[in-house]
Amino acid sequence: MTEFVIGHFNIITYIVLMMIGFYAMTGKTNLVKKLVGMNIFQWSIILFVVSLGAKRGATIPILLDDANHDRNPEVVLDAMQYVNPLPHVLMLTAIVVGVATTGVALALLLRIYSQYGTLEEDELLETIRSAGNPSAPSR
Amino acid sequence: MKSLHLVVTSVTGFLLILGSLDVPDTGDPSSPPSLHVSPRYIERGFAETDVPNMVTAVLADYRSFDTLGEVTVVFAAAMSVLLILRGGRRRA
Amino acid sequence: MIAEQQSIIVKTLCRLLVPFIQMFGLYVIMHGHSSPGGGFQGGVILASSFILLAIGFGLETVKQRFSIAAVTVFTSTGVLLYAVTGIVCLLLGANYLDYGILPVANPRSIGMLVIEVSVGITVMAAFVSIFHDLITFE
Amino acid sequence: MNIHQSAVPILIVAAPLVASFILPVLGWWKRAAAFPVALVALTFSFGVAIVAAREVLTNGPLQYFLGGWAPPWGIEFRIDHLGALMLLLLSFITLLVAIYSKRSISRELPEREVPFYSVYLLLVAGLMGMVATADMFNLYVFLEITSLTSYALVSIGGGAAVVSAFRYVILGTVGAAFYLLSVGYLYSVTGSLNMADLSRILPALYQSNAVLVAFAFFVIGMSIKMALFPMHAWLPGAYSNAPSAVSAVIAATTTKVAMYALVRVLFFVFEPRFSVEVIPVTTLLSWMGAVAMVLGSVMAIVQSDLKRMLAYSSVAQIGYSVLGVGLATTMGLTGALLHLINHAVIKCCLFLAAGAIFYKTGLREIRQLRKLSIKMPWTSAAFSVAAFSMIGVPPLGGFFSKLYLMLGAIDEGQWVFVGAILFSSTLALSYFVNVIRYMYFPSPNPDADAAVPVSVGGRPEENTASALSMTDPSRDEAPATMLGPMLILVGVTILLGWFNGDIVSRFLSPAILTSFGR
Repeated sequence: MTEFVIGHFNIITYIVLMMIGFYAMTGKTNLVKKLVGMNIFQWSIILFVVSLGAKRGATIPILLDDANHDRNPEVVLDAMQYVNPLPHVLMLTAIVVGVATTGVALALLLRIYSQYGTLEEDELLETIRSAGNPSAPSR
Repeated sequence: MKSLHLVVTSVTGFLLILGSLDVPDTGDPSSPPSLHVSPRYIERGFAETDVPNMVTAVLADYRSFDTLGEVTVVFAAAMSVLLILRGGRRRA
Repeated sequence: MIAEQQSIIVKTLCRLLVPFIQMFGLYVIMHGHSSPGGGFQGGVILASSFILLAIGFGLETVKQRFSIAAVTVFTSTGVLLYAVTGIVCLLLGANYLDYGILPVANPRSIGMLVIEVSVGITVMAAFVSIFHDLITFE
Repeated sequence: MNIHQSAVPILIVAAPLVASFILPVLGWWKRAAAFPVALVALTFSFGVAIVAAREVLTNGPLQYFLGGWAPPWGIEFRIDHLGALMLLLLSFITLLVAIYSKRSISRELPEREVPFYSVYLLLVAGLMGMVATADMFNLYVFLEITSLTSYALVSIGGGAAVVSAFRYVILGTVGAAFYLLSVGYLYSVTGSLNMADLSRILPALYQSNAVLVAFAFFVIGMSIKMALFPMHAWLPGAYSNAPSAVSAVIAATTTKVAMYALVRVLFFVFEPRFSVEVIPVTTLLSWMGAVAMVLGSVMAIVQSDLKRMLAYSSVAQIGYSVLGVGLATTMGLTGALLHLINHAVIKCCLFLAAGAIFYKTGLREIRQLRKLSIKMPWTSAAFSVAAFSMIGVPPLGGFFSKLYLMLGAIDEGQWVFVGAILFSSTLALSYFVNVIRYMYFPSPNPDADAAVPVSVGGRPEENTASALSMTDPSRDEAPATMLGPMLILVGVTILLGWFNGDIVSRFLSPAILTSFGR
């Protein structure tokens, strides 16, 4: 148990964060709070995947200037010396995707607010129902 | 309603903890991600791409199509926001 | 949404900061090969300089320097440059985005530089565009 | 089966991408250029998809290494028989909807054609990429391109569309994030992202908790994306509030591509025995499919809004396909995939018809469609044929896919599922016949129908004018650019019925056998 917690502290952290985000996303009625929850949720997953790249005793994946290869392209490096660059690349993309989704969601929130004057989900549904729109989203 | 969300959240968290039992320890140099695909990026990255920053080498060369997708997402977001907002009422 | 006239302190600080932020953004883009950084990071830093300018001096000042039509065109030229680089590789007989075929010295390094710059242009323009659209909507 | 290298896959994806990037520059110079450029790009994509299908049929699956890096280090595109068929379907439907959208978009979204077509092309590129790619993370990137653009396209429908779009954003992000989570877990125990590479490594790890959780989250994430019954909350609002052209394209493509991704990972990345024996997810899926079939149809019956009825019908049709996937037999999977294709074509046609009706009359309520067959005979006919195909009337495409599904269920001895398919089809008969009855044979007592208030949406002055004109129906058919795509799709559904044997033997069987044959 203790070994699991020590070895997987990153995973425990991300699961706690993810649960906070997931609860905010599904349980909160304010749309901005849902959006905040969505961001926490995405970022927790990004934390998880980035932490998969870690290697004990390794440095950042940029070639050291003072390494003995002297920048000779023929020398094969030791893979244990640098951390895994792949999760960093993947999560850079995921971060961009998260930012882009947030931008689009904010634009939608602006439109919703200018149209209905509220961002509370129950009030919104009430307004849409009372407007007699047959295609109001159901709960 | 609130309790349902709490239950769903807890079940998700429990499932994830369960799944994490088999995930290798943080920083374990013998974990599959450290041994399978990534060593080539580190060992041969500079020889193959001439770029000392391996993250850049993977980002812009080995997996550059992902990066094209990433920039496309940014472009899509800009166009989407333009589509959503700019047709409406606008100040000056 | 943004006050057209901020206090002198904010304006002076913006005036001082913006050139350095832009310089740093360019550095992050160009130096992505050998230090942490790259197109996306640098592009965001550049975009933040324009947003800071808009906060300090009002949106109109920024629009005079960087018109919104130009922002849209920049958004697509950057990503178009990326896609066209891939097509050039395809036309030269290699696979899509296989820079090794480019007829320059150190083709892979140069190809990646082109990519980073195009990512930087698009990200900068896209975030300025999103910011502008969000801020001017009412 | 030998795989060979070909540059065809990248061209299908790159054409709409590049066109989409060019559009803002061109549109800045001349706005009217947006539509022709989009059309050229989509036609090109369709042409290349035909070439790809021919190459796959003659030489076997195609493979392409992006950037020239061999997998698993680089990203790989792979098009097998099933992928070729999906690309053909997607490029064909998106091309037809683009032609259709010219008139409806210039009315519904004046001055916004440039961003609309740019986003539309990105959606197409995202869908094509999701089908073509053989890399788990690249699939995520394309999934997000598809999602982002669909959110934007749904939100421009006016009325409550923005609220539906926001709901779609939240649920869609949960789906995509669960997918990313599952990719992360798979990566943590395999170290690889390439599908073929994963399918080599995974069999040794089938008992690993991480793989089980990754699999569970993948299935949940994709179920949200394809709106499987308990996770369908985003679908009805999104489909019914979106602009008509957008409803047609989203209903016909996004859920289908998510289903394709599910099938691919379920049976080609994992072996069928994993999802059948190690965790009984296929049993669960088939039961959920059966529930979706019945409840979706029941919900469709009680709707008074035509597009909303079609949306709930989609929930039911997705249930059919998931039921077939859950049977996990050759026959069941054949039925599921054939139904997926039929449903895409038919639902596209139905939404196009609903959009044409709205375009000409401003009507959305089913009860207001009285005597539509006199006013718009071709649209009514197209709607009716497509509806009959969806119900499963014999010579049409929908009949054969349901037949395969029933045979698959009978083979397994699952009589409950046979009953569910028959029951759901009967319900489909009742809700479609209800619409067709109003179109062709309105009840003699018009007061009962006229009591319904004129629907909200569209321009008010048009609504009142058209409501008046409906009492005195004269022929007023939709323009040719809208009618043409509808009639072509009707033709395709008849052809799908006629050539169903060829499609199964030439496209579906080779793909399914690579997984179930071994």
